[in-house]
Amino acid sequence: MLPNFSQYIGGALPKDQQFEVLHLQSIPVESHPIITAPYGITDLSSLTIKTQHFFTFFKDERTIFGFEVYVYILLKKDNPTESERLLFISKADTTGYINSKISIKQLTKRIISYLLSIDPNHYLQKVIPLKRNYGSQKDSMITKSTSTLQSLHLLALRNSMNSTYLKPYVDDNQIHFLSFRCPSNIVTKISLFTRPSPQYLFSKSSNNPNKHVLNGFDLMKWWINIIDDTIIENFQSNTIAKLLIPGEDYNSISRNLSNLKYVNWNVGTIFGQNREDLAVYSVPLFPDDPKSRFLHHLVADSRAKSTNLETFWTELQGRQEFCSGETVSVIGISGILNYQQYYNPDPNEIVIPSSKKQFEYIKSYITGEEYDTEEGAFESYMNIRDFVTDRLNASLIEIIGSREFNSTNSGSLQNLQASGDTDYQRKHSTEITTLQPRKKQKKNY
Amino acid sequence: MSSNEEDPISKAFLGLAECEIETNKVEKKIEEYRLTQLKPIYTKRDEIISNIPGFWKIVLSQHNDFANYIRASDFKYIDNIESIKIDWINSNNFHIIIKFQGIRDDFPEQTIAKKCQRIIKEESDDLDEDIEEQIISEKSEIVWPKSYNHINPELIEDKTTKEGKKNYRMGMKSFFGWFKWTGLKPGKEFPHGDGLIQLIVDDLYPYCVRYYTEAQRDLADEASDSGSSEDEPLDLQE
Amino acid sequence: MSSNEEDPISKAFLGLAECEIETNKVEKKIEEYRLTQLKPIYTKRDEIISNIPGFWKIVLSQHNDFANYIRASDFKYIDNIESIKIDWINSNNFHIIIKFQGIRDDFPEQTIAKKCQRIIKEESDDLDEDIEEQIISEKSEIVWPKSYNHINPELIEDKTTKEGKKNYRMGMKSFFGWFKWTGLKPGKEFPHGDGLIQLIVDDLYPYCVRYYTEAQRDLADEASDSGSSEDEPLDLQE
Repeated sequence: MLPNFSQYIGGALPKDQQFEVLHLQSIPVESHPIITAPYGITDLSSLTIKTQHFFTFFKDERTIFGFEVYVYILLKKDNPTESERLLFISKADTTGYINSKISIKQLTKRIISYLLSIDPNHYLQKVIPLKRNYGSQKDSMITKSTSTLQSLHLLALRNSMNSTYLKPYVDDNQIHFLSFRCPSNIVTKISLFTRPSPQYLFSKSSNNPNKHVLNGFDLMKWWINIIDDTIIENFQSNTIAKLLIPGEDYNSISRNLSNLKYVNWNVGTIFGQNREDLAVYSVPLFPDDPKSRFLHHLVADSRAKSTNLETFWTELQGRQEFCSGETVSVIGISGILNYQQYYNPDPNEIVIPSSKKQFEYIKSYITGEEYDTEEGAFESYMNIRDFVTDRLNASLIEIIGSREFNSTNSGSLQNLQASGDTDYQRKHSTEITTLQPRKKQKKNY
Repeated sequence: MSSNEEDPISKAFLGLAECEIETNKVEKKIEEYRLTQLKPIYTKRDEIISNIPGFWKIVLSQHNDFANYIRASDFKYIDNIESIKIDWINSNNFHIIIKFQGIRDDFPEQTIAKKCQRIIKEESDDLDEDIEEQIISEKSEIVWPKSYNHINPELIEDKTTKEGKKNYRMGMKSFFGWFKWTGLKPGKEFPHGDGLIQLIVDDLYPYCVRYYTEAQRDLADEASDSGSSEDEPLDLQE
Repeated sequence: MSSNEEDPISKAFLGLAECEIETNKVEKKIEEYRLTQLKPIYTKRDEIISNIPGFWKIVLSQHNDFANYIRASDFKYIDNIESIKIDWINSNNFHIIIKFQGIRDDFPEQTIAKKCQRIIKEESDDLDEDIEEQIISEKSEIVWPKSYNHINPELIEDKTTKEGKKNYRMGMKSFFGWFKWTGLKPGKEFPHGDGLIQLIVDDLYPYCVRYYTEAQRDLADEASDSGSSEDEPLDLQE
């Protein structure tokens, strides 16, 4: 039997110490394809399903670490075995408010492995369609296209005495949601974009002197080691692994690949083959991603049809949103997992808000806080704890660490191999990650 | 030409300045007209709303921004708000009147009027650009819930200890702290108290019915969300 | 109890529905009042502005959003706009009247009135949420500059070739293409023509004096930057 979330993640956390975790997951939604198709061409045989995961870790009533990942399932309806899964690692960040030694690197690796171990079918059971057809219920339902006035009339009808005009029966698995199946061992890709930033999720946390901020080069190394271990531990040996550092030549990029454990690392990206290909049809669109912003910019500039991949990467590096001279990189892998068995998460280990709105609402208790003082880390914890218990009737997941100091992996999920990591001494507040800082959300405190 | 400064262009600028002043006056007049027109409808609406149980509870838990102003633990009391009304003296002077239902052994039923005023901001060297208006308010007396005793600023005896300071601040940040907000002691009061006043008077109160109906959608996942993101499809059509 | 359906709660919802209708009516009334009040000031202001050389050139090049709607090459002609006026029939029906100065051998002096209308949107299954209002317009005749001959849709003979299509689209995207915009052929007209109308009528025209003065200030200190904070220097102080 597979270990559950707490046991598995506990294996990355220091022995006998207690942590709490909020694992938010959005309801899977049908989405437009992440790679843009030429105008007028629609691939009716595939479907893209997008799900967001947002993990927040707490220790001693403080928010300490956050991790955001999007999982896309590209479902091939005619040939489900050719479906693909893509993990886009969006953001990871620490607040720096923790007093015990913890390897954020180990933790990050474990979360990625946990996500990889989830059966892709987990995301396919109840999918919100891109466009709903309300069918015969159109006039009796209150939907997002019902006006205030219409809604009031419907509510009046529903409340009237002797009325048989009750709230329409909404069947989860009927017309309002989609449901699919695909094999569990489909091709899995991981994609991330590393760029240094003082903070990604925790506004003003860089003002905390205990938070250690990595420069662009170290950040890239940090991530590439995680992904390298992830391949060794989870993927089959024919996995494609690519690194691209916009603005650097082939040789200097390869130098970064020489000491890795996995032998098949190459220069390049997993999206787009030829440098002459148009970027707009090769580069994926991800949420809150500099590459995607740049694509939109090219379209607005009427340059989408004339910018090839080579120009795209060169110009991207020079974009204003990057600190000049800092290394940014694109890491991507693609392969089949070496798992015999896939995991079906227990409902108790995931909080699935009822709407995207509620998801953002809960998340903003974390990301809307200011972390220049410890009070922010405390306030966000209190708000999340109270909200989850009072409003969602749920609770945070408690995790007791089981990792011996200097030990290698304990409590492993399926066939983890020893990774022989040596980074355990890394200071608690390692600041890591991929993406740009968000504009601070309008939030008080 | 004579030596007076009446060249056509400077005359024009002076003319524009006059127009600006006139426009401001007219805008005020429109505001007052607006109020006169809407007040009777609001009065009627307030009366009707009082017949819908849990109306404000639903509106307030529906509203994203509102939650940003308060602590999650406050919802227990927010859920007990029976009514919110605005009593305008004129467009710049108004009371926000909030009626709470009681919670046995914790919190008394009470109706609190918070007096608010929009004023023209004093000249300041601040970097703020176009903010010319400012909101101030008067402290209102509200009985805090017993469960908040440990963070009730009036009950904290030693505000100099670390624990005391922390609890004091927690109290000030709670919804009950907002009733004490005046706008005159920046940094020491409920944070963004003016924002919360504005939210109530310019958004929550006028559009409460819309928020209520939005919360009644039959498919919960359709709760509206205005968030946009860069992964939206590219608009390649030409 | 009788069999009538008048239970208090459904009665309340019907009452709220009535309030909604009344509110909408009152909002329209306020809009009309607003117009009546502001129109004489605008007329006076238009007159004054005509004495300030290059007023609209400065306003239009100052405005960030405006530039988003048009092609950079259009500025040559935008700079020749002598006046922009709005002629309201009522708050939902108005003409945007733009007077261009001529450019010798290229572009004649002309005054164009673009008739616009706000209408209530038809039911649609679109994903758009709260957009209930829509703007439509009538095609206005405008003489295009000679330099635009190759992209002037009226002059392109073969619209089926790749080159022809491309030029046609370029023309439709130009500021002159906007005068042809009706809002009735989505995807085939000037992009976001309604947005540009709204920008002019709700922002550029009412606040032109503010934009003009801001432009003067910016010239003075060149420090103005309305860019999003995402690009601002990071605050690394600790």
